[in-house]
Amino acid sequence: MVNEINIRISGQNGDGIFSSGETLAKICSRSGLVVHGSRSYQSIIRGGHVSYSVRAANHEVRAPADYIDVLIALRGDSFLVDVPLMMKSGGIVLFDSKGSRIKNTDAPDGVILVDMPASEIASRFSDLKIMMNTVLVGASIALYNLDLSIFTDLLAHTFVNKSAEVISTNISAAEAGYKWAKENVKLIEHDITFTTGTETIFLGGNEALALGMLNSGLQSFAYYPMTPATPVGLWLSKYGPMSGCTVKQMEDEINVANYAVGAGYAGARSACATSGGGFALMTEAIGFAAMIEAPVVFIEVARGGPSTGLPTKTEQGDLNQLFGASQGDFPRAIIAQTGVKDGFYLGHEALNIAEKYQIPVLIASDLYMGEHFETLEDLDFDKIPIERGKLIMDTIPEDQRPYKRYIDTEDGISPRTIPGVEGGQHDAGSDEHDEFGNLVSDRRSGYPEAIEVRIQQMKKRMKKMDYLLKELPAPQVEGASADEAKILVVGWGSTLDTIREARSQLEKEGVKTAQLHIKYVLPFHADEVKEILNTYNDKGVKILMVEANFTGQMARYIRAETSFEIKEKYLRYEGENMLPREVLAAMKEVL
Amino acid sequence: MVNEINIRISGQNGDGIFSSGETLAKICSRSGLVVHGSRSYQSIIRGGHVSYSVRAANHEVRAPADYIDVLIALRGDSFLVDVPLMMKSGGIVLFDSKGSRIKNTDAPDGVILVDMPASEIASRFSDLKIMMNTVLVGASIALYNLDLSIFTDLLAHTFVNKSAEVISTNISAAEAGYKWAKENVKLIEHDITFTTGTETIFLGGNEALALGMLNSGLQSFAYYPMTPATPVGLWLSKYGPMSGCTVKQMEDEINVANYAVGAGYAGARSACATSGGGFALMTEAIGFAAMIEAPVVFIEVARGGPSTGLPTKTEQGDLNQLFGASQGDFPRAIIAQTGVKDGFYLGHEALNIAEKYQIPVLIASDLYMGEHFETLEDLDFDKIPIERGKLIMDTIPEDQRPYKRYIDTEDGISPRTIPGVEGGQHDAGSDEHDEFGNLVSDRRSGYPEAIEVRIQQMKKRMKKMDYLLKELPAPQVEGASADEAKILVVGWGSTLDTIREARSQLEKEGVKTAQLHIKYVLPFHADEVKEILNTYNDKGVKILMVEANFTGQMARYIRAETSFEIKEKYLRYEGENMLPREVLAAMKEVL
Amino acid sequence: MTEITNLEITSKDWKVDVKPTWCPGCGHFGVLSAAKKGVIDVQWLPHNTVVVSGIGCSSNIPHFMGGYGIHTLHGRANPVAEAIKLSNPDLNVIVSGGDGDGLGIGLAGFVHAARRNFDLTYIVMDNQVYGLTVNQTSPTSSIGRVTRSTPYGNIERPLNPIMMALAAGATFVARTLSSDGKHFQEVVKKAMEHKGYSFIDALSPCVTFNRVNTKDYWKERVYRLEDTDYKPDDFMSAMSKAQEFGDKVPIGVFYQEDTSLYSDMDETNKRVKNVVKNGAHKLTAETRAKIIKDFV
Amino acid sequence: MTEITNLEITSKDWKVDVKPTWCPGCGHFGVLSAAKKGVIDVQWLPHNTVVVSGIGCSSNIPHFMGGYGIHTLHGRANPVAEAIKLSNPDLNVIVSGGDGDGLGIGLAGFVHAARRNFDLTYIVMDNQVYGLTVNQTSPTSSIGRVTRSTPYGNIERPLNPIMMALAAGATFVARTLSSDGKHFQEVVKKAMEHKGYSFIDALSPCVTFNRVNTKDYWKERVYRLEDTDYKPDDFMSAMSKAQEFGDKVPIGVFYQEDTSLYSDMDETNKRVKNVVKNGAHKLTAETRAKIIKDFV
Ligand SMILES: Cc1ncc(C[n+]2csc(CCOP(=O)(O)OP(=O)(O)O)c2C)c(N)n1
Ligand SMILES: Cc1ncc(C[n+]2csc(CCOP(=O)(O)OP(=O)(O)O)c2C)c(N)n1
Ligand code: SF4
Ligand code: SF4
Ligand SMILES: [Mg+2]
Ligand SMILES: [Mg+2]
Repeated sequence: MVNEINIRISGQNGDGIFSSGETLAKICSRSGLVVHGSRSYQSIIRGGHVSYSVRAANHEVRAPADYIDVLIALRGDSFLVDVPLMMKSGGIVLFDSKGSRIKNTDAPDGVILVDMPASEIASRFSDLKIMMNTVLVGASIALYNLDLSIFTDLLAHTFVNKSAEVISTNISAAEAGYKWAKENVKLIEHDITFTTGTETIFLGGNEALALGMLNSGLQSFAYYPMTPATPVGLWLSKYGPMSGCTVKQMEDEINVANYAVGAGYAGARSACATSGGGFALMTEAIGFAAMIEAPVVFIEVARGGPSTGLPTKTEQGDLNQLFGASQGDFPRAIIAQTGVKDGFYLGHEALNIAEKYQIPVLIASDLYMGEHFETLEDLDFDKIPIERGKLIMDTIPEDQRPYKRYIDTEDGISPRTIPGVEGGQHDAGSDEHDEFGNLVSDRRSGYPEAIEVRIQQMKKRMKKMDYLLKELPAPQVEGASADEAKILVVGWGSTLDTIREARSQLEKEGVKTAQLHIKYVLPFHADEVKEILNTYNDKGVKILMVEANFTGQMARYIRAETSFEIKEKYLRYEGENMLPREVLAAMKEVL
Repeated sequence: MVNEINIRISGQNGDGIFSSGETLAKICSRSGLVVHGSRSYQSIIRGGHVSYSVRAANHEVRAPADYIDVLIALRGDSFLVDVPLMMKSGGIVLFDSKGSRIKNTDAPDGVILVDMPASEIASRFSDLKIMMNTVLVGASIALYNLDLSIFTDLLAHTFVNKSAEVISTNISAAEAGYKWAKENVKLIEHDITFTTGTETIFLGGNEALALGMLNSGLQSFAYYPMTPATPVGLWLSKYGPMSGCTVKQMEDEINVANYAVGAGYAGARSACATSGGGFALMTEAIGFAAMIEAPVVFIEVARGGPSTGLPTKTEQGDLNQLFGASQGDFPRAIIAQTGVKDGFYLGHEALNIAEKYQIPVLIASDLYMGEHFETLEDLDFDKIPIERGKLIMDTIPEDQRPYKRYIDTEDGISPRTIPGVEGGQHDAGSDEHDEFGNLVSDRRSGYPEAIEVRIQQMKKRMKKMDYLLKELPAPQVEGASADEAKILVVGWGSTLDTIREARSQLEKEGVKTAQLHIKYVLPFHADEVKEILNTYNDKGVKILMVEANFTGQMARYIRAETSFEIKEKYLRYEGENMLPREVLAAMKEVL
Repeated sequence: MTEITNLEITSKDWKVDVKPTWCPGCGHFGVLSAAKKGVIDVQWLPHNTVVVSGIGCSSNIPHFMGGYGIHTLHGRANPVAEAIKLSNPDLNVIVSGGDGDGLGIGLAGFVHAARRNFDLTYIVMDNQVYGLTVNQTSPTSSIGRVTRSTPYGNIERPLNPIMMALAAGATFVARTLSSDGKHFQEVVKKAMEHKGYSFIDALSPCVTFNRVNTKDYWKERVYRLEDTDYKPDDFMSAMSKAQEFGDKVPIGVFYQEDTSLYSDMDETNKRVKNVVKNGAHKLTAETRAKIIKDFV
Repeated sequence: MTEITNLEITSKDWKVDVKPTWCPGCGHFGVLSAAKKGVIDVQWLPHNTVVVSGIGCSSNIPHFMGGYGIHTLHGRANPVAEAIKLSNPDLNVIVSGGDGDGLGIGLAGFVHAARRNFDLTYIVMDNQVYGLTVNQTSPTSSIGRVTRSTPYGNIERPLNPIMMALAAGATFVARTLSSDGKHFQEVVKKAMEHKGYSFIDALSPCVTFNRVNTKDYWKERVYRLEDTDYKPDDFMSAMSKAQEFGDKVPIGVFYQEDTSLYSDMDETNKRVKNVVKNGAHKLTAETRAKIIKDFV
């Protein structure tokens, strides 16, 4: 008896895998389940081998599944990739040996091979190859006894702009697949309860960020296409104009970043997004934003590096790059997205921090984080207010002119005027400047007075980091106390839920575990983290760092901030999504 | 009685300060002295206030002087900048109140003001304003009783392409200044011995790097002008062609970096240089070089940041940027230039490491390092042989075709063919690839076999770091042992000699000191450094980090590598050259 | 020049305390003074005007102009200006910088801003040299020029800025001379009045480093298109005129065309006009519902 | 086409095992096959030839060509190619990539390589779309095009690659069509034979994402300049021809000119010819002495 649905559909790029997978996911969502959807694909437009995995349950499923129970195999290569890596005894493979010309069907012992005449069934309704997917999706949901009408409703919704015939053909194909499975395959025993009526939003990590920002009054977004960050821009291209957000695809990432700084300077709530290589090109502008104290959010959705690397695979390999972006010392925030829903709120938070502190805020995400999908129950659109900080829109009184845009203050934040505000004119310069914004780099530098100005402005800018740190919540341990825990797993960003799930598997085996997860990377709660690590370490608790890069960038970061060296590390860098069972194995190895 | 010459000439940009200063420096050099020359200037072409300081002695003088003994003040602002910051009782200011229209001559007690009719004297020989400099330089060397003929020889040498009249006019002016000083000013008592006959090369830190690289068979250099790195390119533009090195000014730093990678790939010993903001634009190409395993040297001469910052001032603020350059994990070396002569040998070493390990080598320098000048006694042009590593120039045997460019080896280094080598054809791709260079990012990624390839290639590349570390010398403590020392000063890069001098001042006061200086930053001798720090710390020796940036980037780096937190820090970020007396004061504060 | 009566905005409004740091005699002074007259001619309010620049001697101009200024990174003035204009189309935006800044490191930004027809006035202060970095060749340096980067003489054929602007799709393309204040003022006024991307190649001699392309050099060669029967309404004629760059160097407006502005066509601007003035706000219930329905 | 007798280098020499990963029917196949024929027509040895590309569907071409290949970063093929050519002028260097790669992110590199007249053959595989990133507008996308980045239609006027190449100073400028194998082969051969910077705008439809500029779309519009009395020896005629890009689209050579090559004028190359072959060596005593005397 299982308590989860775990279906994957796989085949070539061009087979319509993603849309079929999404349909499966939405059927589950509309059946009242918590759903997790994830994709695997390659840097090729047609051919290759791609998949979409759906995991759904009544309980929280926020990590990729360890195994697939039902594989819809559209191509022979499904038996080379998905079956050996992801299936075990009891799993079912739905395939059409004839229609898909699949010869080799090697599978682990106990995997049930269901050779279904899907192509032949589909051909009864349409000549379109894609109809076979509909038949197979129909069959797969039959195995779980999901309600067919949810599927057919969804088809009607999907093809709402097509002819009635298209809709009815699809529905017939779905029904036929459903029927065939019910008649020919032993259904899966499960104790999942299906409900209908709730409409839960099903969104990717990237899109959740975009939605969050848009709900937080985003006014300007710029981007240049780069996997896996592109969806943020594409989503906003469509929905941004509906809510007063301009969206601009630029000619390259340098100009994206500078555009974003320009928008922030002009008074728009501004953000941009890219991945590692594009971010490399953006770095110069990040120091620029900090220097002119323009608020901007930079989203970095990392993929497999180095260089062009594995553009469609995931990695948490860009932390060093984020920390080292641009020359010199300047204030910046780095925040790692830890979940899809977290992304929605983070969108608000990042824009608020950028505007309140007038600094660049860097969001660290990754391909897994950005491109997997979850149902988002109970999104609160009013939870986080729009905060714009010390933004002056009113005319500046005569006695405050010329305006001291970079006036030194207690918290380092100077009241900001934007073009259009009368009397607030000043120069925002990337050179070092005085309180008015006038340069000290040209004829004044080296003079005693200019040296003072320099020191003042450096301190002023850096002060913001102290104030920001106080505002951010310190990380806390989840799980067992240092007295009880056998292991403390440390992670950051996208692995939050995967580690949680691995821990809960271990807990089921009777081992008490704990977890420390880093979301706010810079400024860093060094004291608190050090305290936690030392407390657990002193009690003999094993400490394991889990992250998806070769060198253990976060472990090194933590050591730099706390002196605490996490010796045991589970490091992943081959690009595939990290699975709970893999983390579990790593935990067991340490114990 | 002094044992050093310390002269500064200062005035407006456009007054010919640098060439007069250089003349002074060369007079000292040709008088058999060890010479240190340093400049101060601003981001402005005419006006402002600039200076050139010459320090010379029979002993080693490798740091900027703490004080000036003789100031040639060409402008009133010399009394606002140089006098208050750099002069003390006994110092002499040579100026011409009438000729330079200087009114305010405030100076600390005991400073001797010599109001000299330099302009009037100069006008006897020429209408050119610049002739006044010659007169004043003549006067200043008279104060030390330097040999006038060395100056006049130098003038003849300098104006070798001008008319005999130009030469004789200059010589007459020099003589007149010399004579005036002898007659009107009390000469400086010193015990410096002057010798003649030796011709010691007098070079800047940037040019020393360039000369070293050229002597090490540099074949390709690319750059885009950016202070303070430009001199490397300008020097090579002139001298490169004499020794078979192509030099290319590109349209921007992105293309400089990619050009440099292309040249390295093509089989040229290749380098490029820039400063912080330009380096930000180069970062993407650094990961590219590592991925295709092309040898390239990237020189980063840091200036005051963040952003455009203080473009003519010094800072060691780009370490984070060097370490975090480009996305993902890949092998790279970071080496900090620690002196002018060190730069000469580093030029060889960096090219050798780049070619032997087929990796990008980043040289960390800074404005002070690159733009100060020293006499280089006993340069050994044959000390370091040219090493090109596993570079294959011969036709590849049939049985090795197609060629495995990225074959996995013990040390991670694969024998490299370059275009033109028959049978060595392969694709060098920035995507992840197999041993042949064929992509695994497109149709293959995600297949079990491709996952293995990815792991193999990541490990192969990163292995080089282990081998490289073994080859590099570990840092060693200079000075007193842990049992004797009261303080251990930790520094990196350009501050080596300044710290040395501060230590020797303290030693003169009877305090035993030690120094740990970091040159090889990545890979890092973590064990050795940790051992040293702990040994000194355990014995109660105070440990002081000295570096020129706001956040203590090297201290943080050391902590990340060793867990050792250096709590006491002397951090400088206002841009002026660090002086021994300032380091001394910081040391005393800690003691 | 059109006489403007009842001037409301005067040079007093544009007064600023910062003195130019350029070398005495630098061509950029002429650009500054013409630009300052230009903003008054077109009656732009300083607080509604933004001067955007890159990095270089020329790029220091915002500090000397008055109004809002943003002195960006080397080569990045155009993308920053595009953002300012699209975020707040009510602002007047001037883009400025050097030949190195705009045609070297910033080339792509300039070309793409032009093809999009953003309503910007871009003045390239073209001195055929990298001034601030102390004398290297720039993309407009002539063949053979000896500079510190080319001790053996420049071997790269210079870019023709007028041709580049035309090929990029700029809808107003002109050249003028910094030492000809009156002509400059006329041209810059037209450029500011032009709705669309205006490009001005402003010949602005570097007295310190460029001993070839001096004030006199240009004076001997330039002639005014306005004094001929040239009409700036034909693209091919403009291209042809752009070829003249030897003994005779035409100044004036080469080309002007009326086409839709980027900010007018932008979907968001069409709906909300000005996002900065419109204010940052949460999704309305209606928009939220519209979006959500696509994701269930 | 000139008949080559006694072929020494044949397609066998250029055989390669890697199969193209492009979508069935992709225009880029035509480019590949013409380029493979081209290198044989001009008798280039694979080990003396380097194919340089950026990133994009098109930029995968080195892997399918044979010879040495370097698959660089997005937009960076030109500077890499310049370095290869200047380091070892005996190599034949082909630059390739997409319209996004070369005219978007790589624009400055292309323009400056062209103005320097490096001896490179640059083939832009122009499909008016960003293919590999799954359908966004590119700098050559036509107005109104709906892509994933422009759900409300493209509002940016496309760049004209031919005009851009001409304005940049390319000394060979041509357009051809990937589906016209013969024409492509002729053009690419001329480009390879040309001494100087050759630019080919290769119309190469994306069958997956671009439903507008299809094979048929071009077939209906193109005509061969070779079939007219057009002579590619006049710059202004070329500019004028470049304007034709509507119902009639000329293909063939627009412009060809003979000018000195960058690598021939380069001071180092003038002295030592080929730095890679010349080998890395220490300073000779003589050079060392010459240098040192400037620094004492
Ligand atoms: C990324 C970057 N690269 C290089 C520089 C150095 N730099 C400053 S100004 C300049 C050239 C200025 O030339 P131009 O734009 O023609 O202006 P001009 O000084 O001649 O007026 C350069 C190369 C920089 N600031 N940033
Ligand atoms: C710096 C950087 N930005 C973005 C990308 C993502 N990217 C890869 S290919 C591509 C566009 C390809 O379009 P084009 O050059 O026209 O080639 P096509 O695929 O159409 O043949 C982009 C934007 C990247 N690899 N690197
Ligand atoms: S260096 Fe040239 S461009 Fe710069 S301020 Fe002086 S004259 Fe003007
Ligand atoms: S997506 Fe377009 S350009 Fe890319 S391979 Fe497919 S057809 Fe060709
Ligand atoms: Mg210039
Ligand atoms: Mg394309």
